[in-house]
Amino acid sequence: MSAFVAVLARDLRLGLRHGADLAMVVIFFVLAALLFPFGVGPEANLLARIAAGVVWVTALLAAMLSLDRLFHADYEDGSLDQLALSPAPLAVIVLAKATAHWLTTGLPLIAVAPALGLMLRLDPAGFAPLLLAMLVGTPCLSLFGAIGAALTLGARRGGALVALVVLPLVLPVLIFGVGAVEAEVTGLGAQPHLLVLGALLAAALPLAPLAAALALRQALESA
Amino acid sequence: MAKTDLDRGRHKLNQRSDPRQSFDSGSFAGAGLACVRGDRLLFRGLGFVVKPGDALVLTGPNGSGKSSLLRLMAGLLAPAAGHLTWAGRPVEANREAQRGRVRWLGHLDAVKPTLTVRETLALHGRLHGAGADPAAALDDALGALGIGALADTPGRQLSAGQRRRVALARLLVAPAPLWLLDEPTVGLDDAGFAAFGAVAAAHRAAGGAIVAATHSDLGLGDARRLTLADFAPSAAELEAAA
Amino acid sequence: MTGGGFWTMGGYAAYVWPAYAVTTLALIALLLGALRGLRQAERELATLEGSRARRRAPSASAAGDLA
Amino acid sequence: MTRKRRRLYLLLAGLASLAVATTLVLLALQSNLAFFYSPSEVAAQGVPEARRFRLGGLVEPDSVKRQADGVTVEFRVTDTRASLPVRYKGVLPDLFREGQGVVAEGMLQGGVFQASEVLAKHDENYMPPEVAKALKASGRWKEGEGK
Amino acid sequence: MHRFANPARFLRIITAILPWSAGASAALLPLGLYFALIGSPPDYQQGDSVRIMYVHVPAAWMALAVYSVMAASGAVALVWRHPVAELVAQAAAPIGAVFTAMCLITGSLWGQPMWGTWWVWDARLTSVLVLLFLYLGYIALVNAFDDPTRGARAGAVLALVGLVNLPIIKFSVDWWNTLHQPASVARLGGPSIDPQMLLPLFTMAGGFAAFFVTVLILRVRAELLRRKLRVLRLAQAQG
Repeated sequence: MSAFVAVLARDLRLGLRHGADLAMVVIFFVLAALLFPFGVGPEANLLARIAAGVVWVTALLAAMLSLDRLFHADYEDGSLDQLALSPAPLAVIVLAKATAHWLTTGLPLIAVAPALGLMLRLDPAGFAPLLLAMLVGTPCLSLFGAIGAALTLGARRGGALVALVVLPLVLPVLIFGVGAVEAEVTGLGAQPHLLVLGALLAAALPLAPLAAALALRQALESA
Repeated sequence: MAKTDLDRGRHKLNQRSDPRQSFDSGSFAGAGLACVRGDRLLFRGLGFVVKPGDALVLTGPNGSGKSSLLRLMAGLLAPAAGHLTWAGRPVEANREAQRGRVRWLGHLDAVKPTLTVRETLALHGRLHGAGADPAAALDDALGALGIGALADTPGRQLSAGQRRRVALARLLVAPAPLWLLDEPTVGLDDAGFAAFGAVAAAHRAAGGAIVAATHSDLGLGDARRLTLADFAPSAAELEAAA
Repeated sequence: MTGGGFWTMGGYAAYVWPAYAVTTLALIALLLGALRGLRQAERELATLEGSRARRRAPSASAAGDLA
Repeated sequence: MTRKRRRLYLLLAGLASLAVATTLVLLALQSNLAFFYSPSEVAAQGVPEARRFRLGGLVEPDSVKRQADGVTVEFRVTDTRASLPVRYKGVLPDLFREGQGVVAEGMLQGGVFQASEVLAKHDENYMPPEVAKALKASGRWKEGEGK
Repeated sequence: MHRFANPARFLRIITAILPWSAGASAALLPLGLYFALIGSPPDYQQGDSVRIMYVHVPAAWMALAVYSVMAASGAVALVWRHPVAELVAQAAAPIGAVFTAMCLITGSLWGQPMWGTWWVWDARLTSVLVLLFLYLGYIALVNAFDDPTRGARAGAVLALVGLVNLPIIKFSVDWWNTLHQPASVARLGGPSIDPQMLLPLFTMAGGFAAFFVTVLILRVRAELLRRKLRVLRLAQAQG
């Protein structure tokens, strides 16, 4: 437990001291989402129909961008060796780092999502399910992303590879995240979609750190 | 194959160290160790024993597997053959306890540019469960390496030698019986070298052990040597493995 | 066969034949790809072992001269 | 001892988390999480007009009417409890026939489902025509069983 | 069992299997083709388009089976660190990717006349598409490292993680109301396919499986030779 808190505090501190990097992720999110009105035209009906999907897809891509921060710097400067050699289970350390990643990227994304929803003319009924779905879904992105980031440590082409590995894994998050908003707007109720997102999170919480820890051990073997 | 490797390892072990040495309690030992990186067999049939107060220096040309052997001892790398024991019990039986007994100094310093020296070392202390008074232990460690004045300096302002001292201070923040050091004195000035010597001597006097990989003299006095070239496979063996 | 005859596939020729063509082509491509990879590896290995044999050969002939 | 206890706690927490996941999935599957909605769900939820969704069910027997223009088709989709009129302009798939499964995408307009796409959903039964005829003749045919 | 152990025994075993699997595929595939195209009746509803089933369904089964083989070898590679298991997983992946693509393409050719669409985003189709991406991600990951062992191990972890997709594919048609019809063969209460149609289906499936084993053996042998080449070159460079 103390290892979890120690690593979480360290990563949060590191994240805040690299504030510009964090801001970049959020700015990318906003900018990419706001490209759509220019790409598909500013017609309100059309924008409203795609708003939830645009917010989710760009959030997904923004999270991908920030993933190489998760382990890569620690791998390069030897900190990962030190973390892996602490007596705490590596999965607990991974969970701490994924939590820090979510707090420093997932939460800011959620914070600006309502503004994007407004600009993309999202149906007023869609805001609550969008935020709820993001609140449950973005931690999944950090957790699945941790697996991808660990798997690609030391690879020749990092960035695109992480996306190739992680995107199929997070597709359910996208499907049910968008589904929640659409179902609510159609009047059919977002609840089942939110339940599935909750189930994804509950399953990922113990399993993803284990898989990522396994991947990290493999990466350290050939460091 | 495992058996012959093991036997060969024992044989070499008896040749190069005191024959009375066995895997007695309190010692850290390896037997029949082999290491493969990629497709390359670096060494095989390697054995060693480290007892309290010992210093073992790994030597050998570049690429002979010194760093790999250290990583193998730390548990970061699994041996392709052979096994490691602590006090006669295999280390795989309790990896977490083994991690608690080992302090690691890699060839990288693991110093973050935006964290201060104190923050860097404090995290290490918390992860490893520093003693009753972590703050005092931290100050002692800083003093021993002569970097007390740098405690609140962020990593990016440190010179290479100062970063190495911070990495060495990590060994003292949370005490452990076995130090595994990869080129510990790289980048250190004379004062730093002397500080390392004093710290290492104190560690050994207190019953700790040191295994270090190096190309230069570490000033560890009566250290024993393990030459990795002795365990390198012959070209014929490599071809046979194909 | 009932219905419209073998080649017309009861009006579904435009779907059935491409499906079988894709399958056949994919299987053939898999087999040829595997065989080509194997041949190439065998060839490279033969070249390597040939060069080693040549390296050994001069010393053998030198020994023969001495005798 | 503390290590073992910590392991145990971590294991229990992991198992509890997985149990929560299973429960949530089961709860979600109780409601319709669906590719399409049935006519009775549409009626019960009160789906507003002009919202796109997919409607699924069986084509009600004797409800298919082709308009004079030759391309517009009207029929009713039923799930045996409720039914909904559908209007579609375009080419119907080969498997579209009365009593068969169908999925239509579109929106409600004036109480009629205006479909922009109609897909046929077939059941999991495969048999030669003679066998189907024999089954029907012997009365062992279960109409619409596959839904 | 060591990484530097000679895989000669494994090589002997697969060399012994090869003629049998090659023979089986050479016999079963033409036979299955005959049953599928000529020897079986059309469907009472779908007419002759049902013949696409005899390549579509075996391809789908192989897509899942090959992934299972890959994940199982990955697990063996991670737990026992057996180099041969790494090779098997690596050699299987491209074959599985081809079967998955084959399943999607033939399914699309079947869906257009029957359902009225080439593609639809229902749970079954989407989850099989994800399977294809998993295969492609695996292949990209394995080849992204300079150290082949590192690539193989990373791939093994990814293969295990992706295993969660298999039950989703299998049960997607039962859990959600999809456009894709429910299971016809592996279902409670026995297959809902007429025996005259099961015969070509199983013959083709057997042929596909034998073909997979044959190609897998060829690819594993090539991989083993490549590994031998690398080791010999290293030995040469050192001695």
